[in-house]
Amino acid sequence: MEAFFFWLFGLGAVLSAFFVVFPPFPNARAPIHSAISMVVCFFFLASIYALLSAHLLAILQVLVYAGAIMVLFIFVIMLLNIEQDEKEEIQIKFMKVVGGALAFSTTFGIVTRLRDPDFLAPISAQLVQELQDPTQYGNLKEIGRLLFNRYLLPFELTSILLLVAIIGAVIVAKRDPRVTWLPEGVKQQTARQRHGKTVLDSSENAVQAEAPTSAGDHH
Amino acid sequence: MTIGLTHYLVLAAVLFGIGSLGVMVRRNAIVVFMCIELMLNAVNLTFIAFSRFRGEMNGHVIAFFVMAVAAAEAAVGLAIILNLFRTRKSLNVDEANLMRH
Amino acid sequence: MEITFQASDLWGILPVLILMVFASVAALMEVFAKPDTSRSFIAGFSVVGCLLALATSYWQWKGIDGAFQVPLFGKMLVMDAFSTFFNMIFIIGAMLASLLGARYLREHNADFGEYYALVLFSAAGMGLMVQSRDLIVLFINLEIMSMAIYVLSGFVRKNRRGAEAALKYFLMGSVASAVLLYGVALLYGGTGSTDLVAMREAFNADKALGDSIIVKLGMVFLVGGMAFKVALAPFHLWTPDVYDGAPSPVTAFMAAGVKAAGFAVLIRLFTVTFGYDALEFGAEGKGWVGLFYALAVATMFAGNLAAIPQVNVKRMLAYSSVAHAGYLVVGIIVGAFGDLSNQETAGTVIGGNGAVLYYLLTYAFSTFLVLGAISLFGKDGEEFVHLSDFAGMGFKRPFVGLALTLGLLSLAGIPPMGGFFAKFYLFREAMSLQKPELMWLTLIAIVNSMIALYYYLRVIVFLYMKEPTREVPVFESKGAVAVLCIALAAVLVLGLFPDTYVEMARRSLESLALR
Amino acid sequence: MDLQIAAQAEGSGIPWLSLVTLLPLFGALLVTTVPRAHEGLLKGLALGWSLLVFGLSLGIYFNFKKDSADFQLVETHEWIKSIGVRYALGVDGISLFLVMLSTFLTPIILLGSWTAIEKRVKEFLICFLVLETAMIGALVSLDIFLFYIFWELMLIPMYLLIGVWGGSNRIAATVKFFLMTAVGSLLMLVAIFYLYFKRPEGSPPSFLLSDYIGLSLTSTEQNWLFAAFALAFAIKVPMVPFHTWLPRAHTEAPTAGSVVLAGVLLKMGTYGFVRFAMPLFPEAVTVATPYIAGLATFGIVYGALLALAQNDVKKLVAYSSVSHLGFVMLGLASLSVAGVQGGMLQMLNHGISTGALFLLVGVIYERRHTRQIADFGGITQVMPWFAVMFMVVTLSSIGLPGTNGFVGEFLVFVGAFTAKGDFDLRWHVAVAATGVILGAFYMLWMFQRVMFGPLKNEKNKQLKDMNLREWVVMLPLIAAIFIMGIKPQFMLERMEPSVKKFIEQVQTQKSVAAKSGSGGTGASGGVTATRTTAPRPTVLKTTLAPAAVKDDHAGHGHAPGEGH
Repeated sequence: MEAFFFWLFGLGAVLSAFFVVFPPFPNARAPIHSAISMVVCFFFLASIYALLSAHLLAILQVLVYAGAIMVLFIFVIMLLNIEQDEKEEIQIKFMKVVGGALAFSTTFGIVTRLRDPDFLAPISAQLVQELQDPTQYGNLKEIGRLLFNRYLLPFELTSILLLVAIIGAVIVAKRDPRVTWLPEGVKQQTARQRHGKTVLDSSENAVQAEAPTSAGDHH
Repeated sequence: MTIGLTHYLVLAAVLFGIGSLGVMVRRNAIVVFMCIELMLNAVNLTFIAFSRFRGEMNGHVIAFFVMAVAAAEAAVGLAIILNLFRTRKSLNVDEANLMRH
Repeated sequence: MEITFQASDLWGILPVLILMVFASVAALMEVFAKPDTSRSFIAGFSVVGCLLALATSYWQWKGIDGAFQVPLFGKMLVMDAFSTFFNMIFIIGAMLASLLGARYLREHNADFGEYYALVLFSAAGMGLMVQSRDLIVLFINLEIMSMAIYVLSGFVRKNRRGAEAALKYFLMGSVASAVLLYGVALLYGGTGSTDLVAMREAFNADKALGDSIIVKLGMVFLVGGMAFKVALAPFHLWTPDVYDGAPSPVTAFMAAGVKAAGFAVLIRLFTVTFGYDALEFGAEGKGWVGLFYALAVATMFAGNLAAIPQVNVKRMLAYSSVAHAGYLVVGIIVGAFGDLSNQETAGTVIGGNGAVLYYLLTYAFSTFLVLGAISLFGKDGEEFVHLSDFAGMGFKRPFVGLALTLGLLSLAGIPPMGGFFAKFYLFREAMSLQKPELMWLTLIAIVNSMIALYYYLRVIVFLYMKEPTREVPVFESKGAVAVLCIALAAVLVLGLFPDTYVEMARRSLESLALR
Repeated sequence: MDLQIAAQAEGSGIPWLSLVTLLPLFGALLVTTVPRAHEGLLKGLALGWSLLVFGLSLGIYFNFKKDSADFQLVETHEWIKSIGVRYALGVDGISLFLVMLSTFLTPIILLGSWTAIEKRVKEFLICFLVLETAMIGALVSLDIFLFYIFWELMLIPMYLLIGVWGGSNRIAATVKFFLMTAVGSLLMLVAIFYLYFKRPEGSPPSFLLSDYIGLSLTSTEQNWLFAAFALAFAIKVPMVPFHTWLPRAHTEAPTAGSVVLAGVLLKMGTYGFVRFAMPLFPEAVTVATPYIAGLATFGIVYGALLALAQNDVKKLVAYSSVSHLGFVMLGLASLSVAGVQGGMLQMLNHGISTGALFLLVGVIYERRHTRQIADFGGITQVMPWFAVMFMVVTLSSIGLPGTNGFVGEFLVFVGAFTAKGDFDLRWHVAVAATGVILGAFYMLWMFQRVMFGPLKNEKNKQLKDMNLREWVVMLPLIAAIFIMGIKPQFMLERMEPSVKKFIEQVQTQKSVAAKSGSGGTGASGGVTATRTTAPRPTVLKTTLAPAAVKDDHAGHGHAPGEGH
């Protein structure tokens, strides 16, 4: 039974992962297709977590990954309205071939090593096929216990990480009235306008405004 | 046929490989980023598989942290991508050759 | 399960806590500040925070017994001389980056207080990363550090190259994180723990485990991930674009801080955890030496040869920083020939890695000297970093020119700059074992130093010997002058009176011996 | 071993060497404080400061005990304890006059380029004073690490001197100069490391030169290490295959740069041989002597021939430097008291005469902005005093008896001819003698073409003769030429003990190596030594340097004994 589900979910995951990289329809390589495949892949992975008795993580996988993160991705994709701006079919670049070959051979190497029976030999004594108490494994209570004892510090640090990420995301993405992303000519104009404005607004930037340099003269 | 640790590890390795292949081959920043997420998921699977067959749950907690990190990365990463798109109207990583003029 | 969190543990991370508090307040200050006013006061605030953290760090340093570690938070972190030493580097880096930032950001129309918050957070992440005793804590801290740096490298949004740099660094860095994490996963599978000391005990208990494929594979991935962060060849390809595109103060902070943090982690990993003798290499040394040997040679050549044709000074510096990473690996290799827990050979570990610490210290100041000077060249989101932009600057702006020159000479390893003594000390340690393979490595490193002379000199040629071809905007900045003065003094002191600092570096390493 | 030095650390209490070494650096700092606008003040300050340094260096001279072969006026302080570096300074007969030469030439050069340097005067003066510190420091360091620091420090100001104030192709020239010398010194650094770890087990870390002399090294090690040291020094000398940077550097450098390059910097190479390369690896010296002597001889002739072909006065003088330094190296290779003393003297002579030549070339270049021989002719008619000066210096450079050049060359020949080493240098002497003749030829020919003949070129007709400043610059040099030519004893007697000690170091250790049976070379050395006793330099005995000959004689007595 386990075997059947493993193969089902496993092959599904691999296939959908593959579709992330190479979407099945040659004319539809827009990121949205990759994103959909990705969501499918996450569902398969969640099922595999469930096979591994990691029930909480299976739920989190769906909620956080398939739910939150992928929605964010899809949101950005839709927001940017990215069309097929890649002409990958034609551009088979040398580096790409090398990189692909490298990734493939590395994976192949790892898989061969993993399938080697010696691979798990040194730790085989520590492995358990059957869980001692399946009801106590992988549920919210046990993980919560670990999280707030042994892993309390990393848990707190994660909050710092999220804080940094928020600050970062805000500063990167916030639309600043002072910065424009318009074509060159318009940009210069606005830059000049801004200089004029700065002189009026704040006296300390006056020196800077007195030396009008156009933003684009370097290129 | 019993499904052992090796099966899960190989599955994870294959997913990791597909992810890295995508990073190498695809040039759309968002797709590359998705492939990175795929790699992280493969890692999570490895953690959980080891954890399951060692009969302990440290790996689960670690996978939980990895998810949190992935979420943070998504926030920053997508913001960066958004910003770049607004400046350049393209997401092709190869086109980032402004610096080589 | 008992609660492992004690209030007293907070003393052990006090400098980092100070940084975090100041960072949060700096972010808040930005929110509540009046729009369209200078944010220099946040820079000042951030410098105060750094000074406070530095003082605390120094106080910790004074209080620590050399060979002593304090486990914190249920053995998730430690506080020892090693981490304190690095903490000081990071804090100084953050301070200098803040000082440089104030005027720079105004000139480039990106005067936002978040800069200081991110710099401080990133320094805090670095500090905690070096203090980590558990791989997963290390990973989270690595992410805190990286996340802040990703954003910082695209901070000047007017600069399109900055946006690209941020994206490139972000993608590459995330791949590196994933690779590193895969390594952690395999090591966790092999040993059943992510605690460095527990892992080492597992290896010691079972030699076969230490020699097994699973551990080696994990180690290779771990090294691969870290190699990305410290830009070792062949994982260095992101460096030129990112170093060039990022604002110069951030580039300096990256080169000084991230590199130091990366090497600190490598040293801690490889002296504490992988101290076992696995594969034979040259009849002695650890199994991973061969891997590092290849990395070192490849990195030195890749960096130096690629730096030669560069006409963009920041790209050149990026490649040179790759080369410096190569020299640093030499020190780690030397350390591999000893064992900290063994009285007889502990000296080798302390010597080799001590040289790395000293090198990192001088490298941090030299980079700030060079990039601090370079950061003054530019305006409105564009930095003027082509070689020809520096023509005649040695006379037009004598102090900036002098600082740039001395910084480059320090990087090139010309006495009496700190860079010379750092290299000297490193190569001395490498030669001290009198092993042919290490002598060859030293010789390769010295040949590389010769190659490097060429491209460092070329900047000086432009500074003093060419006539300017176009008008280059160079702004005045008191903060930058302060940075240059501090860095200049430090580089000279490190070159002429290195004793105290060599002793500090050695003492830091001694603290890794116990657990 | 540092006891040997520490024992001598008595003395008058005035740290003469530190003063002379570090004062120029403080002078440079002082110059930075003067505003750029006050050009006269800047120049005056630098000149006065360098005169002060020269005055203090006289203190070294007068406190120097002439009978001692050891280092004198020694100062030692702990410096970098972690690797055993000491701040150890001292002079002996070998370095004393080179230090004097540096302090003597610096004010002359500063005065000489008073008007030649028009732009960036302040930076020029700073560079120059830093350079002076580096030169003196390298000469008086007794610690290899300290020496290396000063050695490298020399490069930077020189690099800037050529690159900033030089001629049209200055950048290529200065980069080549820097890279070649720096590459050489990095190889030396490798060798220093190697030596450092060859000291006996358990000895405290040290970089003192005295701790390195007499280390037990295998022949192969000696040869390789000697090669590394010798390469660094040979590039600096420059010996022939490595000389390519010199003519370019000389022609592109401003007058001041040329003078200091010829006057002092090149001597660092030969000095390095005497102080480091040869005493450290006596066994390798035996192997290397034929090559060194051969290259030196080749350099003498090759430099002379190239000089002959030059149309540019400065280039001519530059190639003559290659030739002259060949004499120095030949003298050193002879390993006889007379030869080494001659070589030492020749270093000083070359510093004075070539320095003077470059200054004179500078004088005329300032007036005409050309250095092509073809542009001149008949200069005697408009600049008689200049011509007289030029004549004196030319003759000194050729080695006319009565001028300094003669003494040095003659001693080198005598020394090389009577060399009692393992290697017969008589053929080299014969070939080198043609170099002297060629030297006389190209110098006089150049002199004739520039000074005599009809005054054809219109532009030359308005040339003014030397002004007061130029007189003041030249007179000390002319005086030095004659003093050293007529009464060299005051130098020779101070050099002699140290030179003897140097030869002893090289020879005895060689014979020790021979005794311990580490190869046939040492043993055959003894045999050769007995063979070459025949020609006795009677002329020299009575006329020039009695001390030197006496010693030479004594040396012969010893030689057979050493072989057994």
